[in-house]
Amino acid sequence: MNPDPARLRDLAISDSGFVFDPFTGYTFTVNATGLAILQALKEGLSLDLIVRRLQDSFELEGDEDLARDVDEFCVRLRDQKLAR
Amino acid sequence: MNPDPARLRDLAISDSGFVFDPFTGYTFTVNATGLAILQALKEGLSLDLIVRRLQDSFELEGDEDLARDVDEFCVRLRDQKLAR
Amino acid sequence: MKPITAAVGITGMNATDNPAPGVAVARSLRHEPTFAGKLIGLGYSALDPGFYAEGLLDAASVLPFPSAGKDALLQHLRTVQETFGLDVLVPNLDSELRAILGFERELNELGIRTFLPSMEALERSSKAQLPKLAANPKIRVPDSDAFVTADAIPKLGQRLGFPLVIKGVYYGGDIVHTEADAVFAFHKYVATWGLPVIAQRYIAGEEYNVAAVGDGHGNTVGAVAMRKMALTDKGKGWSGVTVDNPELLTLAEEVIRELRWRGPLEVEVLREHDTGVLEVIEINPRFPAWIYLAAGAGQNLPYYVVCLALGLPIPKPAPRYRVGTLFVRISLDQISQLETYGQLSATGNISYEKKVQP
Amino acid sequence: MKPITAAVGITGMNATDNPAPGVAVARSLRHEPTFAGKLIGLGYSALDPGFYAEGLLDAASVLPFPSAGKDALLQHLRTVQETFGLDVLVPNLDSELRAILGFERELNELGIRTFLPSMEALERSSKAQLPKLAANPKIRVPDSDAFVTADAIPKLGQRLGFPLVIKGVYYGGDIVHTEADAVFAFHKYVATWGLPVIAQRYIAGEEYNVAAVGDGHGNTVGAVAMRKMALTDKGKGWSGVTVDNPELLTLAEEVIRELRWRGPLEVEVLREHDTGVLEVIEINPRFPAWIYLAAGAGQNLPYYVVCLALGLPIPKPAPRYRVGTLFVRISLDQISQLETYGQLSATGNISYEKKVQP
Repeated sequence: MNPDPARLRDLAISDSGFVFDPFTGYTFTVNATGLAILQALKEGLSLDLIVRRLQDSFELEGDEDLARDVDEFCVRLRDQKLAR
Repeated sequence: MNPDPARLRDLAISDSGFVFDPFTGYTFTVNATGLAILQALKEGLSLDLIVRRLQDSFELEGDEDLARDVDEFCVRLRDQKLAR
Repeated sequence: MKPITAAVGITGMNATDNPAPGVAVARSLRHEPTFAGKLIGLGYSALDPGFYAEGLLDAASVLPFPSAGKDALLQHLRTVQETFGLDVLVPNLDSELRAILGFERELNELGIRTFLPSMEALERSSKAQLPKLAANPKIRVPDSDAFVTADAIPKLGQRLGFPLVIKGVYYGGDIVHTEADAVFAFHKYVATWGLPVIAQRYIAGEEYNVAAVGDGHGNTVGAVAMRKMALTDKGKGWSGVTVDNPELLTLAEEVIRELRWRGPLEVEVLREHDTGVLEVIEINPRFPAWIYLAAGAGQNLPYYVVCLALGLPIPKPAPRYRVGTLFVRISLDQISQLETYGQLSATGNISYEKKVQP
Repeated sequence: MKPITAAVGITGMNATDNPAPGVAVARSLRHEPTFAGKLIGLGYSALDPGFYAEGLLDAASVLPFPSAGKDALLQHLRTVQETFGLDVLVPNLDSELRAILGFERELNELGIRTFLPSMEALERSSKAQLPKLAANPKIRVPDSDAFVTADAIPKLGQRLGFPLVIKGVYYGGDIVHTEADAVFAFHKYVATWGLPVIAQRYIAGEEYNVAAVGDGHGNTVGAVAMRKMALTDKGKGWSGVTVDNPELLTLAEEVIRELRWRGPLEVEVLREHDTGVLEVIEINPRFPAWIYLAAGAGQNLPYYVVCLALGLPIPKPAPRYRVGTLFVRISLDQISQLETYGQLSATGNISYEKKVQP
């Protein structure tokens, strides 16, 4: 996945997980994991690093769920044209 | 024509010629002649008397126009179910 | 009279181009000088216009869709109560009523009061059951039938004649002039509201609407009669005026007596053009969207419902409403920053009260 | 800055379920601290909702229908000026523009200022002429054609493909998937708005709208871009949010430059889903109904138009608008006694100012 750093930087993200893309006007909500992924992407972290950071931050049942979460999230970003 | 005296009495008539029938909720507007006819009907005057009163009040071109005005007005009252 | 300080939950905040009654009910309560309670707006979308009406609500909550089941709704109302307080619930959508009647006891145990009809009265007021009301000789109802397949249309057309009125089970009605149009309308209403669909004899006349409240013992608490003056393209009233026709009010009272109706309702009446005879063409088991007109004309029916739910006294008889009071609906754009929408989208709840920093 | 005390006439007071922009324009002017002028609401029905908006207007007048001809309209505006004063006229309906441009000089002689496009620019912005704008390589327009008989549809379908967008000459547009649906839409729009009807190639994408004002010399005075967030059943925007897409604004500026547009306009743009390319699908020669959002977001375009009509300076460049500002439309019932409606019905004119008894 290729996130679009400029577009990601412009996103307005609230603590409650509400995201507004000022370029397209799209809005969407993310859960706590999604919020963490989004913030890490804004910082320019790689996907591997993001998964590792999430492992540290959340109490998780297993690696597979987390990798799937990140994958699913990337699909959503692509839908929103925030990544290619 | 048989005007309905109770219904006519209840009509709300403004000086500008706006008429509201509280029973049906119908509204309509009348010109100066119509206003005079309506007020005369509310007083219970006969059609003949009304025509005579109008002749006194307005500068008119001829009797025929006036009789026709009154007739036309009665048709409107029947449409509004204010007369039979 | 002591001011009411209860927290009132009001559904139907979608005051769109075809508005639900919730915003009008909320405005009616705000209109009343002795109401000092909290208003909790309830809706199904974070963009419901009522959520953005400045100064109207104290808090708002987005409800789970009816498809999530009534347990989810009850659980959500419990959360609303814990978060904002909830003493009275005034539902304003037909589609919510059955679910809420189904857990009325649970609500009562939680201290959430309602003032709603019995399930039996609700059934008897439905479009499918309406013709049976004519067993009461004081209530005339146009002949009608509920049907579940388009095959029934030719026979219904023969019996009731064309034009014919085809109605959805909850909302909507079309006047159709041919069997083909009736079939089209049937499929439209099945797709929107499900089965059954109702065919009603067409009556040429003038429509009047009565908003009223019953006490559940057969008495009418108050009633306001109105004639629509302007319609939208969809045929919905966009303007109307209160009228003084005692027969209309007597008819609404008779419907309330017959059904021992408890709570708000709207009786839609046709006055036959040639005879002046009044026929009940529909009963809506809730306030109409135009209910703010009642408060504006001096008879605040939503306020009485809240009083009755709380067991508080109401004026008997209700004050006479002012005849010739007009409502003219307007659409206005409310400006908001993204915060309200963002919080409602992400959390489903919002409090509009200014937070005092500790 | 000296406050403006001019009397401004604003048409399009029918803020119904499908609102005209007049009420939004009036609210924008009231929103501006330096506007201290009078607002004269102009409409075509005594029940136009704007006439009942408390505190919005100083006076109102019911205009003769367009069918009465442009002389009747000019004569009426003269009477409005004598009765209430009239320094500026802001028309807000497409259907009025040609008539008003036709007597712009007479208006000017009366001291009634306007700030409107040239007749040539108006023609070039029309749906029928729109594709020619694409001669400017910076403006992309979907292929389209105006047609006057249903016989043209098969060929148009072959050329432009299905689905196809069928549009009325002034308002409305349907996406049709078959020739039969196209024929149906053709007849619908002929019946409503007359000839021609426009067939436009369908583009899959996201719609954006830009409200803007041109100075008549090719420069853009201001421009606000918005994405609709909620639509009515009719497909009209009921909610929207300002966006920050420089390409959108550049495109609107290019349209204004190309047409040397003077006054307000709305550019409707589709952003193609796959490519992100922007295409102009429609130009409306007036403010959009959502224009109050511009004032709410900090760029009061209607106010600038009034300033320009009066020859007064405006901020250059216009202040940046706040991105992420939302509008959520609401329908509200305004209560009125019969007097306002009665006077508008009987005399066509009303002043809302409290009369001081001599």
